[in-house]
Amino acid sequence: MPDGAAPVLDVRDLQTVFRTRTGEVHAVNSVSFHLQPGELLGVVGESGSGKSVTMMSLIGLLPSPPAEVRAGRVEFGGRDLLKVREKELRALRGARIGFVFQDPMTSLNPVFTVGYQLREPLRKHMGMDKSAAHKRAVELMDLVGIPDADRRLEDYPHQFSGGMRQRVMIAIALACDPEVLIADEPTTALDVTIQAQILELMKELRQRLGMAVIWITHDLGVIAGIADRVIVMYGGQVVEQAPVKELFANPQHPYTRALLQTVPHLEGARAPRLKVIEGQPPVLSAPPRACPFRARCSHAFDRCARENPARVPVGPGHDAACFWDAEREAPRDV
Amino acid sequence: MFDAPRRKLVEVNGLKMYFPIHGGILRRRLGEVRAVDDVSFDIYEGETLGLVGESGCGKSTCGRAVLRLYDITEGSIRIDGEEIGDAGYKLLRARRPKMQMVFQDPQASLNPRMTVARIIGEPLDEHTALSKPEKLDRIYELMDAVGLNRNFANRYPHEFSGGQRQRIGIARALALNPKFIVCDEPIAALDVSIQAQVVNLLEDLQSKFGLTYLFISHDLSMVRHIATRVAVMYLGKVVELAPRDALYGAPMHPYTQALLSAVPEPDPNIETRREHIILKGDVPSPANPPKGCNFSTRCPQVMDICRQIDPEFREVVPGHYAACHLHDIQQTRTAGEPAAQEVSPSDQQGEVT
Amino acid sequence: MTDMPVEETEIIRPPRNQWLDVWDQFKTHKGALMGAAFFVFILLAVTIGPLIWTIDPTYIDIRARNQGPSLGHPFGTDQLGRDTLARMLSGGQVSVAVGVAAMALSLVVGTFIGVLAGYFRRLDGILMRLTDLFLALPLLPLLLVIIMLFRDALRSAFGPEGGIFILIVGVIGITSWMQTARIVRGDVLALKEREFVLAARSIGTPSHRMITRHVLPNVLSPIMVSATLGIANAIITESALSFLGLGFPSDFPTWGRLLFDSTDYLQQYPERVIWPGLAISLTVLSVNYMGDGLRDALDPRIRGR
Amino acid sequence: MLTYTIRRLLIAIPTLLFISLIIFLVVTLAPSDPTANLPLSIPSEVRAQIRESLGLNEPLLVRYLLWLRQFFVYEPLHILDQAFGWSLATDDMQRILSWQTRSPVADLIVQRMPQTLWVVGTSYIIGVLIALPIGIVSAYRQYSWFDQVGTFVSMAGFSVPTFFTGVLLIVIFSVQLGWFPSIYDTTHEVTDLASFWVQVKQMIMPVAVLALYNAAQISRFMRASMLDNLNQDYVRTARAKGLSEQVVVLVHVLRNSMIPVVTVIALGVPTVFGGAIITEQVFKVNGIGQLLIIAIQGGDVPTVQTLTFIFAVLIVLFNLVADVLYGLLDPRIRYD
Amino acid sequence: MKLRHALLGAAATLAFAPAAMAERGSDGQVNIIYWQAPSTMNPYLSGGTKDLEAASLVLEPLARYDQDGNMVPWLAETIPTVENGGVTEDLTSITWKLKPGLKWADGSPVTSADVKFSWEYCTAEGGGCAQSEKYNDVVDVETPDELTVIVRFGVAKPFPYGPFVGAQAPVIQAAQFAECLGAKAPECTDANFKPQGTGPFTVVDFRPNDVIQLEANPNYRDPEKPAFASVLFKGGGDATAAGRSVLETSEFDYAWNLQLAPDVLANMVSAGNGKIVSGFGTLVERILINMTDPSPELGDRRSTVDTPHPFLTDMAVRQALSMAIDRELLVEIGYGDAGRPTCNVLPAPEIYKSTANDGCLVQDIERAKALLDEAGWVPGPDGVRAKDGVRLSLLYQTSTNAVRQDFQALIKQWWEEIGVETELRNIDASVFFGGDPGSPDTFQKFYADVEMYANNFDGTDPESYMANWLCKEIPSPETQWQGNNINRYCSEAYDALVAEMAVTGALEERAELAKAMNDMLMQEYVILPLVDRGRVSAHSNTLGGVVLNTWDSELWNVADWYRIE
Repeated sequence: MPDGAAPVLDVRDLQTVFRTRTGEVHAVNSVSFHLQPGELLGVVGESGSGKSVTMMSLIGLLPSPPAEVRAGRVEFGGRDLLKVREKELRALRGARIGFVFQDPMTSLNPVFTVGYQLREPLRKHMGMDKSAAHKRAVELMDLVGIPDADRRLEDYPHQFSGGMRQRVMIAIALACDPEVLIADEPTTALDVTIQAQILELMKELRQRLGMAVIWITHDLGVIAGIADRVIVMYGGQVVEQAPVKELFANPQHPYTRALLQTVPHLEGARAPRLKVIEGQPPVLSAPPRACPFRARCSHAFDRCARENPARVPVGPGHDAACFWDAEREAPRDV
Repeated sequence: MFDAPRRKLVEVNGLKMYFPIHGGILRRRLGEVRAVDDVSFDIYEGETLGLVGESGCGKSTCGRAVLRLYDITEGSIRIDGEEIGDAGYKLLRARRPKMQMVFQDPQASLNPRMTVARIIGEPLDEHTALSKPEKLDRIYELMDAVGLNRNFANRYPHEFSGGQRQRIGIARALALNPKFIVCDEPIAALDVSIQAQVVNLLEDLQSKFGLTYLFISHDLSMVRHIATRVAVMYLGKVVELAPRDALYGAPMHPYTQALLSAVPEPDPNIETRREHIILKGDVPSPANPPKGCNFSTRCPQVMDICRQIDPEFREVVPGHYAACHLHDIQQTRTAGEPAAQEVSPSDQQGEVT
Repeated sequence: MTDMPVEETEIIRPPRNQWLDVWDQFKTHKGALMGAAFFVFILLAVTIGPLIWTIDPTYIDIRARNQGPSLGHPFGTDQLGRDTLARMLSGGQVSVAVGVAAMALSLVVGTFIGVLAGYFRRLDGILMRLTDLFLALPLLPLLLVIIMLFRDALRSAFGPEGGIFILIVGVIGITSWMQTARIVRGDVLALKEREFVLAARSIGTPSHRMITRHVLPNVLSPIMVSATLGIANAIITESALSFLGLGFPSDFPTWGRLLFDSTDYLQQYPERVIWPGLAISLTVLSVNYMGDGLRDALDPRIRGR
Repeated sequence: MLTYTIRRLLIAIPTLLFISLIIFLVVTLAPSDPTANLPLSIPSEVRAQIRESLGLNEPLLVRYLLWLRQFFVYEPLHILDQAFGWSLATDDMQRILSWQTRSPVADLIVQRMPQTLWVVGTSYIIGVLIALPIGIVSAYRQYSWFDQVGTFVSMAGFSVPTFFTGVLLIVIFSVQLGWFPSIYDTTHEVTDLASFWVQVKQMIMPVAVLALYNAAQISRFMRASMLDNLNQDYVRTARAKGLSEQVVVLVHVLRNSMIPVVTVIALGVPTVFGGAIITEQVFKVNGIGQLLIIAIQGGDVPTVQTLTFIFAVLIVLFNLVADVLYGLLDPRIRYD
Repeated sequence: MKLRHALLGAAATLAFAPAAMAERGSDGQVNIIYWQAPSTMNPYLSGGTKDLEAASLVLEPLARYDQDGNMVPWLAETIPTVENGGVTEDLTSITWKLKPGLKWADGSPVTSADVKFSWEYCTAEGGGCAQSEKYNDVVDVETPDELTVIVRFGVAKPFPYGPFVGAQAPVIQAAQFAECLGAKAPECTDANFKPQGTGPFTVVDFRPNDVIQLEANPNYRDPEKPAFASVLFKGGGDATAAGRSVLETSEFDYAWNLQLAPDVLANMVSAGNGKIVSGFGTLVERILINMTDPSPELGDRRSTVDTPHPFLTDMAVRQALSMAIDRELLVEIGYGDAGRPTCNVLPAPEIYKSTANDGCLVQDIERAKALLDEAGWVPGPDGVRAKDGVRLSLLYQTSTNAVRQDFQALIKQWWEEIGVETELRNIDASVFFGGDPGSPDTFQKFYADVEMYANNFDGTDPESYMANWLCKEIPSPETQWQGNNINRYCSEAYDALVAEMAVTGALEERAELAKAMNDMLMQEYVILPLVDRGRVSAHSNTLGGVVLNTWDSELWNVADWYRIE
């Protein structure tokens, strides 16, 4: 992908904190990444790694309180989204930035028809009247592969199967031709065969519509099949960033490496025993001043406990936040 | 791989679990949800039978029915030579120590108001007459076995992470030295890095205590890792059952093929060139299964006969069972020959037994 | 709620009773905390108060009737010269005792019925019809019948005050358990589907232990909330019974009785209405607030926030 | 839905018959006496004659069966006759007569319905109308000062006995200020604006007392229901679509939150018909509630029996209505 | 007082009646509030005071009592007496003459047939007439002409003024009630709610237990009366609210029977909108002493004559109980101007009033104690006196009513001072006064040691009232607990006096007999009279002509009421 093109979305040093009864939880710490036009950026990480919170923070979807975006810049369309007023954000949401959430069961309002929910953004952002919106809704349903659109628009979400519901969610997200689509674990709740359908649909839509997509998932297989570029998150920060093939072929961060080894494969030789990452992911009560992964890291050394590594370039378009150089089997010189 | 003459620990025959549907003014029985519809399989001592399928296919119900957590509609279940399909409450209670279960959601399967020690100790309370210190010793022993710090004994489940909770659940299942454990999606609710920990633990325990598992999962990669043999369920029926490598290497049933092809492989090089069989539509309702073969509505290789006659579940090659008319034809054509032609090209690297 | 506070890497936290968590959350609810403090104050006042303020609440000092607040009678006296403070204290004993006892009775009945109906499918229909029946029964005639049938027996067994106390508690209790039963039943139905109940079944835990060990502890939060509402409801009902002339004997002061007796004097001696009115309202209010706080505190979803 | 409704109605029949028997036993066995309110100067022989003339000498079962027949056969016929001028009922079809007034209980109920519906009904509607916005705002701004005040007021609403608030209002607004009448005039008819104003004035106090009580309860339900829904995923979806907060809360959340609240409101409707015993007494509204309490005090078994049974029917009926409403409002629920 | 004398007195009162002689209906509407709501307008179907008084606006008797208890002719020309020949010498028949020209509200004439019908109506089989006692011993009513009614009694009636006299036994229209005899009585709802009457008003709308609207009777015999064109008669609520609506908010003109604490009432009056009127009748609040043993262990025989009371049969105890009571204070606290202490169970009329027992007016705790000491009742360690293992421990019951509960508390304290343990119980009035033989709580069953309530008698003649304490009147399970001798007092001497009175015609002699009976009861302390209770009602300052009458309906002279501008 052309490195020179201006990113459609540029996030710098984002920091988000949750205030809870027991104190603050630092869910997102100094996260920076960018999204190129037309690319699909995969975001990988375990639950609690801050991947969803990051994306919600971008566009003011986190409930505040308890969430609070402390610092950072989110550049989109020439403006810093963290500084614009709620009203303008609202004009962006659903229009220029679309969302698809994990659980299509609960993410659709159960008491409104699918048609109503699909027409809502059209009428709000594109000022369509009811019949125009209806026409467009039918088109969208066709687009996401729901047959018999005219009739099914009058159905309620519970009358759809899980896969169909997720297609509806995608249709809603795509309603206003957004420049960016943020999909938060959109296939996690689905069965593999349905997941395959959705992934296929997604590929097709991207070809047709050409929007940029942020795809959050914990499933490395999905990432492998669909992403152009991947960022790996751990402990509220981005620990590695690389084009997809590069990442799988040449993972630099010990976490990424371990992660790739823990998952069993469907093909290839069957490992007699799975690799494990011992221990638990952290929950941070303060911005980390050390590497959040050090307790589970097999290469951790004294520096990891003193300093939180910054991301450094380790290859073409590839950077990682680690003091250990895996190739040289020695500490990195940064 | 299987040298000694193996003993069947679990024999399930013609198991049916129907849930009635009532309706109408007088709430008459209108029909039933055929959650498990005539399922038969055996599990040999010491092996792990993987049971895979999509949500709603009846695999969890099947697992629970095998442990007689439900009153089954029909069929026979023999565990360690004893029929429990129609056992009454007392007999069943006496047999419980032999067969245990590990549950999907470690959060939901632990009583939030009980301490770890009480949770692990509950089976001991019910089935042994151990004194308090003896019981505590046993609890500590179990906590050691599953890798839980003894200091955690007095804590409550909500203080633990998912993986640790699952360890508690496993310790509870082990308390009475069972022979057979049904693992009902034990890793589905866990993070990737934790899944491996739990699976390794299960494997370790199996070799240590000689356990037999029925491992229910929708994660085909993980089943490939852990199972000795694998059964695939679709809409209440087992459509294919085979030793692990035979199944993954040469799936016979079109559904198994589709299922396997749908699993994304965590390797962009392989993933981008893999052929995915995209099934059309959704699984039909088990309350109203299609006529003929249950898979006929979505099968890419459907034939006329499939819409008329429900294919028989039978041994196509030794040890490899399937329920598909495709193999009827093959058998009539090339009787006796192994049906290895069905193997797709990309599967050739798989180790075939 | 995902894995909660895990400091940095390893969870090393002292073993913690979950009631401490409940208490922690409860503390953050200011209203609930104040309510609890006030309720404790009331409890102390009515239990210990009479030991300190030793004027006999039934002692009639006819020369000192209808007095306003003074040093000798901080709350004044009533139309017979009885000390209002003393009557408030002993009246509070009865009112609070009625509240707590009636609540306890209605909870026991409600929980029992609710658990049975929710847990045993076969009993569900009949027990829920029973609940409907009780919901549709008229309270007053029922009260008269019960008084007729049981008063003498209870009086000879427990003495006059004890007898009517048991009667009133009984009547309020058995006419207010239905809501609890419905809520508990609903929760038990949901609970029955939870995996830990299935887990216990897989162990072979028999039904009665299943209920005591797994079901009851987990329906505790709705029960606790019902409990606080029940106390409030019972105190109000007792005062309404006094209004309808069916409460305690006249020389046996309760807040409801004091309030009712003094409404006639609202214009001349407003303070006489204010004391019992305030006592009832504030107690009920504090108990309600406690209930609110308890509901939040017992809800793990809220507690986690 | 229809079969469900029919089935529930069928189940209701035996339930109600059983309830009627229980009510009958309770009311009959209660130790009250229709002659209790007579002056003591009336000798006991005369009282015995009076009781005999009321049919109190018949065995219990006979009286119960007679009542059943009167309620389910004779009364409907008489009511049809009255309504359409037919003559279905014959002379020997004795209506249910009140022992106190010796007039048909049905007539008494019909006579009292208007004031009860006016006062209790209005207060219920007003209570609901106040409760909904309070509940919505309290939930949306949970723990804000509005929420705190709303919580306090609503809790105070049901923690102060109505016999106290009622008298307090009378002393302030009737005695001291002289704004509103302390006695409700049931004969007042609204014919023009002036008389409507008179009606409003006499309704204000009882309605206020009851509305406060109703609003208190319903606003708590509304708040809880809103809170349940505000954290749902679909709310996030609605926000992600760029909808304004107003639309998110008042369209998406409210629509879902209203489902349980509407059923709660429906469940409360029988209490409207039941009247408000204490409030009616305090303000002399003399509606259904007062009819019941006077009948109980006067040992008027037919009136008590008939009234309580009608309440029972209404309760059972509105239970059903609530369930059906739930099914209608929530597209996910399907009864069959 | 001779009856002739009484007549003169009545005429005098009428002469002083309001001077505002306007035309009929010129004064608009009068609003009357009764805190007990009338449930019927037919006094024969309900004996309740509220119903009788509401009915008295419409229905009238041949004669009634005035505010002093004198009999005055109403629909009759004169009061028949032996002297004027209206009553036969053998006291077995009485002849009434109707005023000529009387009309029912519908314009039809009032005849003797209507009078006779009224008797037939009340005595018809199965009608459950509440006033049938008024027609006791009547064997026939003859109507020789349109205006003459002869009532014949089966026995000599020294007091023949039961039938057709007073608010309890008015004349009803034969034409209207002809089809309503006996068992059919309750079916005539329309007639029962809107009876045709001769009174000053006629019913427009009757809402049972709620409100009655009446308008002036166009055919009322006095063309200038009533001054009011209409009456709004509201019922329901409580005495406080009723008093408030007249005295404080002026919504109503007349409020009935304000049984309120004296200071509450005084406070209302101080608002200056109205005044209270009071009068005394025969109503006495009394404590009855149970001469039989009510202890539950006795099962069926409790409170029956088979089981004498363990200690209340000791007169010293009864006397001590009486002495310990300060009746003055009770009046002050409970009734104020509406009561006066009394030592007689028969406090009025004047002629019957005994003065022999007035010593009871002074409370004497010390003497009461001494009395008990003398009788051998010595205080135990807990202060409760006992003798031979019998403790002086009482159960004291009454109906639920604020004043009665105050009395209970006071008396309990006094009794405990003299060493008598007292337990209080109050019972809902509908149960207490209800005759349900199944209930343990009726005043007749008397499952208590002492009980308190008020009683009186209709009209001015105490004969039947004093007959209450006959031995044969003792309630027992055999009589379904019916009977008026609630004390279970039994004395041959007393029974003899009752029998003598039944055959004595002369007023003075009758008075002496009644007094003797009263004194007998008082001096044996089987009844402890407490308060002679008057009737207190209130009317607004703008209502004139109110004359409170405790011997008849309070609304007896409503025709004379008028508006003061």
